[in-house]
Amino acid sequence: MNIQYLPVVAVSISLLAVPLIILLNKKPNLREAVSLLAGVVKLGCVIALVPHVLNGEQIEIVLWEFEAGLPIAFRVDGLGLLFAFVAASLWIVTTAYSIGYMRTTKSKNLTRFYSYFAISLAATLGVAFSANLLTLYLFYEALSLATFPLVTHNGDGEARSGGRRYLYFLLTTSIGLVLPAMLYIYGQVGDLNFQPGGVLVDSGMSQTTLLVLLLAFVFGFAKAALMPFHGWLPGAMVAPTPVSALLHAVAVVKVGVFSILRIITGIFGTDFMAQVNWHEIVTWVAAGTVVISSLIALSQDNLKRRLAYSTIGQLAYIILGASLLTDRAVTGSSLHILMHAFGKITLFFCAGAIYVASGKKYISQMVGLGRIMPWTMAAFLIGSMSVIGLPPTGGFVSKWLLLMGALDARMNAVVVVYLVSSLLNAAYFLPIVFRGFYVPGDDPTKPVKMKEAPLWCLIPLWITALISIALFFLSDTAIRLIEVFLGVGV
Amino acid sequence: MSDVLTFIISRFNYWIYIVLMMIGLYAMIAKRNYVKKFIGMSIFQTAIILFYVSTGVKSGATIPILEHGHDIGHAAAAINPDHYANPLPHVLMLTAIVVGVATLGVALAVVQKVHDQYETIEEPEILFKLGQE
Amino acid sequence: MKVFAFVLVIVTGIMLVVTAADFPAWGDAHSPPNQYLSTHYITQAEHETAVPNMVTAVLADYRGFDTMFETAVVFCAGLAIAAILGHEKKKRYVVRRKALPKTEEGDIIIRMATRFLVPVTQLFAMYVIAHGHHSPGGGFQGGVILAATFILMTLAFDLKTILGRFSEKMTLIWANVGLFIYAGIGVLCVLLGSRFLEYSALHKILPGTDEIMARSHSMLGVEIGVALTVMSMLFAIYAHLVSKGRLEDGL
Amino acid sequence: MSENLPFLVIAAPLFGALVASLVGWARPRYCYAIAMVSLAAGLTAAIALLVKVSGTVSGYEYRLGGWPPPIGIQHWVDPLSALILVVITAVAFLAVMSARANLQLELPGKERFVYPLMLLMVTGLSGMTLTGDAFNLYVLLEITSLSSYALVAIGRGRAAASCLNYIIMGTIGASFYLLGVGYLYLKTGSLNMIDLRQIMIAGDMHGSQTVITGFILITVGFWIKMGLYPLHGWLPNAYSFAPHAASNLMAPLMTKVSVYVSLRMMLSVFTPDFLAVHALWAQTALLVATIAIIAGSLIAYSQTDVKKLLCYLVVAEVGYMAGGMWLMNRAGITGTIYHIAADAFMTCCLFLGASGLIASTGSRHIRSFRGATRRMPWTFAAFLVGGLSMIGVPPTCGFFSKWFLIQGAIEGGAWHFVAALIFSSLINALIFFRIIELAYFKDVEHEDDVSHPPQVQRNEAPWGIRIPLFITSVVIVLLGVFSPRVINWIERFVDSVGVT
Repeated sequence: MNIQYLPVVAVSISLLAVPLIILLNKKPNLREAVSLLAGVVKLGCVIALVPHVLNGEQIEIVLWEFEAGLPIAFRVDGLGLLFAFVAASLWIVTTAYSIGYMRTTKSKNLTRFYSYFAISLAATLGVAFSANLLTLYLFYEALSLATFPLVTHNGDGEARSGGRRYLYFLLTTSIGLVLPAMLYIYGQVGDLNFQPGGVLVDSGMSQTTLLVLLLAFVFGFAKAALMPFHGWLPGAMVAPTPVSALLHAVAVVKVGVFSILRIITGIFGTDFMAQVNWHEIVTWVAAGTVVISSLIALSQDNLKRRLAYSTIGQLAYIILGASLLTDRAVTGSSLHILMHAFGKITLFFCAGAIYVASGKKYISQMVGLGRIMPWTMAAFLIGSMSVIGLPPTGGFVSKWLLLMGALDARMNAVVVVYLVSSLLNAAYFLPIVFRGFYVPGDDPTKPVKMKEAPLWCLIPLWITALISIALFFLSDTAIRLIEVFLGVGV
Repeated sequence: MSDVLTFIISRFNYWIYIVLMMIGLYAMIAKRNYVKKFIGMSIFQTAIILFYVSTGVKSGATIPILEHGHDIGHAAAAINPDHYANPLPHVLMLTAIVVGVATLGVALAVVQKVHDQYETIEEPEILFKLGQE
Repeated sequence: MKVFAFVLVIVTGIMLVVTAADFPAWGDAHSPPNQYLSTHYITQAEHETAVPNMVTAVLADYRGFDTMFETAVVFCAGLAIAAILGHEKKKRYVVRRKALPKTEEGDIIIRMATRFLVPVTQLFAMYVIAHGHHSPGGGFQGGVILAATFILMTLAFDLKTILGRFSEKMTLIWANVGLFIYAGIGVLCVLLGSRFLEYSALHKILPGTDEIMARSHSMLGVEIGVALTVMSMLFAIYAHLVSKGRLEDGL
Repeated sequence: MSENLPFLVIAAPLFGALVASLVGWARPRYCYAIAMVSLAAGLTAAIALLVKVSGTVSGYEYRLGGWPPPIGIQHWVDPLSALILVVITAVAFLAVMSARANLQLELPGKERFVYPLMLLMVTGLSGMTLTGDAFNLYVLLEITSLSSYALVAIGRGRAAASCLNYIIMGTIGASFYLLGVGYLYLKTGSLNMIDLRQIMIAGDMHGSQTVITGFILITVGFWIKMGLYPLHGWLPNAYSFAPHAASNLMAPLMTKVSVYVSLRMMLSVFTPDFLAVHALWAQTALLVATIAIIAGSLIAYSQTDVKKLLCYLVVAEVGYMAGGMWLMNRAGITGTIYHIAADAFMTCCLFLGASGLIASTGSRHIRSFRGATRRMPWTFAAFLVGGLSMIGVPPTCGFFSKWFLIQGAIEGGAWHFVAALIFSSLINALIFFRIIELAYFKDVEHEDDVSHPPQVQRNEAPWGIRIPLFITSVVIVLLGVFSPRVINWIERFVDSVGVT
């Protein structure tokens, strides 16, 4: 098969699975097997692409020409492939996890759930492989719409209001900010392709226009949850945990930061953006988001909400790194997409496992939980370490590169932000582990009985935890991919 | 002064049509009784018809029917266009008259139906009764 | 509302008055509308269509397409009024009398005068239709006069009686026939290998005519069609309006 | 015969109307078949015309009565009119297809009137699209209006009362147009559109007060006819209280054709150069359109009656097109024309969906959407396609028209219009997600008790409504997917009239 078609297959395989999933409505086992199978094929496609990209091959395919010079097209590069790999691999794990979670919690409408899950993944990969801004925008919107039924899956009042807020935020910003900005660029430059040097270099736009465009994109991709457009994320935590885990720790939010990375590298170009006056605004907004969200996270008692605010902070890390515009910082933020994904999904899985096994949602209830669920809490520790950035987990590598990048940029304040926020991360994660293991439960006299989550939950979360550790040792390939993309060496 | 007077008098057809048309327009908007509104509509349309027809007038010309029409032997060159009024506005307005009649008929039919339903043809009363539904 | 209407009327009126200053004066034979097309119609109509009445020539031939839709407007209005006011269809036309009633209530002078007037008026209407080529008249005018005779009869006698002679069904059929004649002549031209309403093509089937006379004769056919539709539909409109659609008793 | 295609498009529904009115007297149930056959013939002819035009450079003329223009009346078929003609006949075909099911529920026994009137209306609309004569257009406009007055007034309840204002406003609009044409005639002595354009250019009349007033009268007349806010007063009541069979036909077509004619007048009779001289007009029109979009969207958002809601959406959409045509640049005009086609199908889809919903639930309150995904999944899905297109979600056609309109507005520097377009997209999103939420989560009996979803019975719309609804929703997507070809086609026209 021609290599060109591989990205198309990777995107569409989960769409093809949807009719099968719907047809197998009455046979849950087969239905979930189909989901898993599609995930494996998808991941296979993505992995098959890796050597080609490392060789520097151009993999490009035009699906459909909308207007002369404005196609819906895919192009695979290192950054996109890295992101696609994250999404595809985690889909498999999450599918496995959701089998355990959803069956144990006796959720309804699982066919709908798996169908939209598959569609969301297709949209995510579409974003990853987009060759131009229009394609990216279309898949971005498709993702917003496809995840809405997932967010509101429970169908009760809370889910509905969360879902409403979710859509309002995402659609308002993308239609209100990104679309006009994109159209303006298209009207002025006539080109929306992501190019290494950016497309705006020779546009002759005024500094003010450029700044407005930049801000429109950075805030318009509200999936990145940069403050003050972060409000949807904690609200969307009403979704079932697998959804929160995959979509709100990985796919959806990462699509947001990925889009912003694309804008900075492909539309503005890092070199050109450095010439834009006041581009530091992005840096400061991101830095502010990092600190503020970490502080808010400290005050949250609901575990999933705490994770949500932590996510907001970590996403801002990535944008912060990218806005520094040095090679190492951009590499670090690209890598952080990968590292944070595995760390955070582990944490979400743990939160879900705790809920499934014990019905506990609040951190204050989780006293002594480490003895009841030692495996889960151990994995939680690994996930926390990765998010905080402690070796030997993958999070350390990316945070290290981010720090180095900040030093390269001679932004000492940013270095301080990174360090402070890492401390805050530690401050809001480690007590959970500590209380879980060392503080005795409600009734110390009662003998503790182990009551773990079902295996379908436990195995996936350990897989992701182990991968978090493995990434510490295997970060080379990922960095190579990014280097190929950026055309630099670190 | 006499220039102004000449100007005004030489265009008296337009002043008449404008006045009539505005009367009609006013009645259509301001009157509350629907039959009166439709009378206004009729005046409005008639004013336009008047405007059209008056554009076809030529001083001293006769109706646009060829004299000695049967006698084709008269050469076409003998026909003096200034001798006959312009036939085109007449044709157009015949159509407009028919349209006006048709519209008025439909409008009156609707008024009758409304009267059957609400037993009034005054706009405020109809609105009042609609509000009560 | 009144203030609003007044302001609107004043503003529109001023706009129109200001514009009227730009208009040609009354009776100006050299104004654009009296020159360009008008001259062609006046000088060429007789040549091209063999109809001395230029209004008829323009109406039924040059702008015959307009006139067809004008007839369709009348047809549409009749249908519309029947649709709006019409009640469920029932057997209403049981009264079918051969002759006009002799002992109805009402003024005998009016009834007798009507009996006398109607045939004469109808004859005159037919003259207006047929002689429309040469004198003022034509399908619309004749049709309206015909409709007026029926209206006169309903005024003198009563609606039910007249509907017994010219029922709703018959008005519909005649209106249809009229429009069919008009559009049918147009289609016939197409079938004879020409364009829609290009009457000159009909000389192929009309004996003893050339292309120009064919136009003249076809116009007569068209006018008859118009007259039929106008007659029946105007009467139907009247009948519906005066009886609130019940078609039983009215004025 | 292929030369006679333009007349065939018009003659098919006209003869259909005649036959249907006759046959309907004795056998009302045959009316439907007659109407469908004649509309199918019209559609076929329109498509054939489209194919025929694709071979020519700028279009071709058809002389009615064989008289050369400006002496006689002329049909002018160019890429634009051929495209709009296909849209009109196709939408009419689909809307009339749904009429039988609606009429059986609403107005049994009136078939013999409704079908001929609908056919006459389609005749008028097709004629307006084709005609190249300004006065002929008035006659066709009136036949369209008359039949639509009747179709509204024939309904039960408040229909007749709301028709009264419709007649008054409609007559004012048409009369303004007639007067405007009279002004042009007074200045040029001609009625043929192409001839008018040439005389005005040759005589350098663009500065003449008469021509300017004529243009204003024509434009305002069509603003009333298309229901541009704040002249929209008649539209929501007339369309929402009309019988569904009628509003399914009128709502998609009447406003669109008025927009088309207005655009035709601006581009083909008055030239872009003429409009460029009076820059103030464009600013005013854009401002009015902006207000129309915002007001229409906001009022739509506050409605609880499904059909009223859709009507106000139509008002907002009219603002899109009325503003888009005044952008006077390539993207803006292209977007406007594409939106005429797209919006016709979108509105048709939504109205068909609404009538299907009303047919199966008996209520027109927005609450009747509750549990629609369970009770009528297919009907609702098709309705939703129309809704997504209104929001502007690709690959539906609504996205592409918005793309071009916004692009045109940005090029023209009309930022308030950009803002209004985006605002209306957002409001549309809110409206339709509110409906989705109702349909998705709320069940009929147990409003908030989702833990025990009741066994709801399938209650789909009748097949007579569902089939055209499905076709329409498919067309919406196809029109989006094949938008490059459509856009190319439109740009051929836009380039030919010299818009840059």
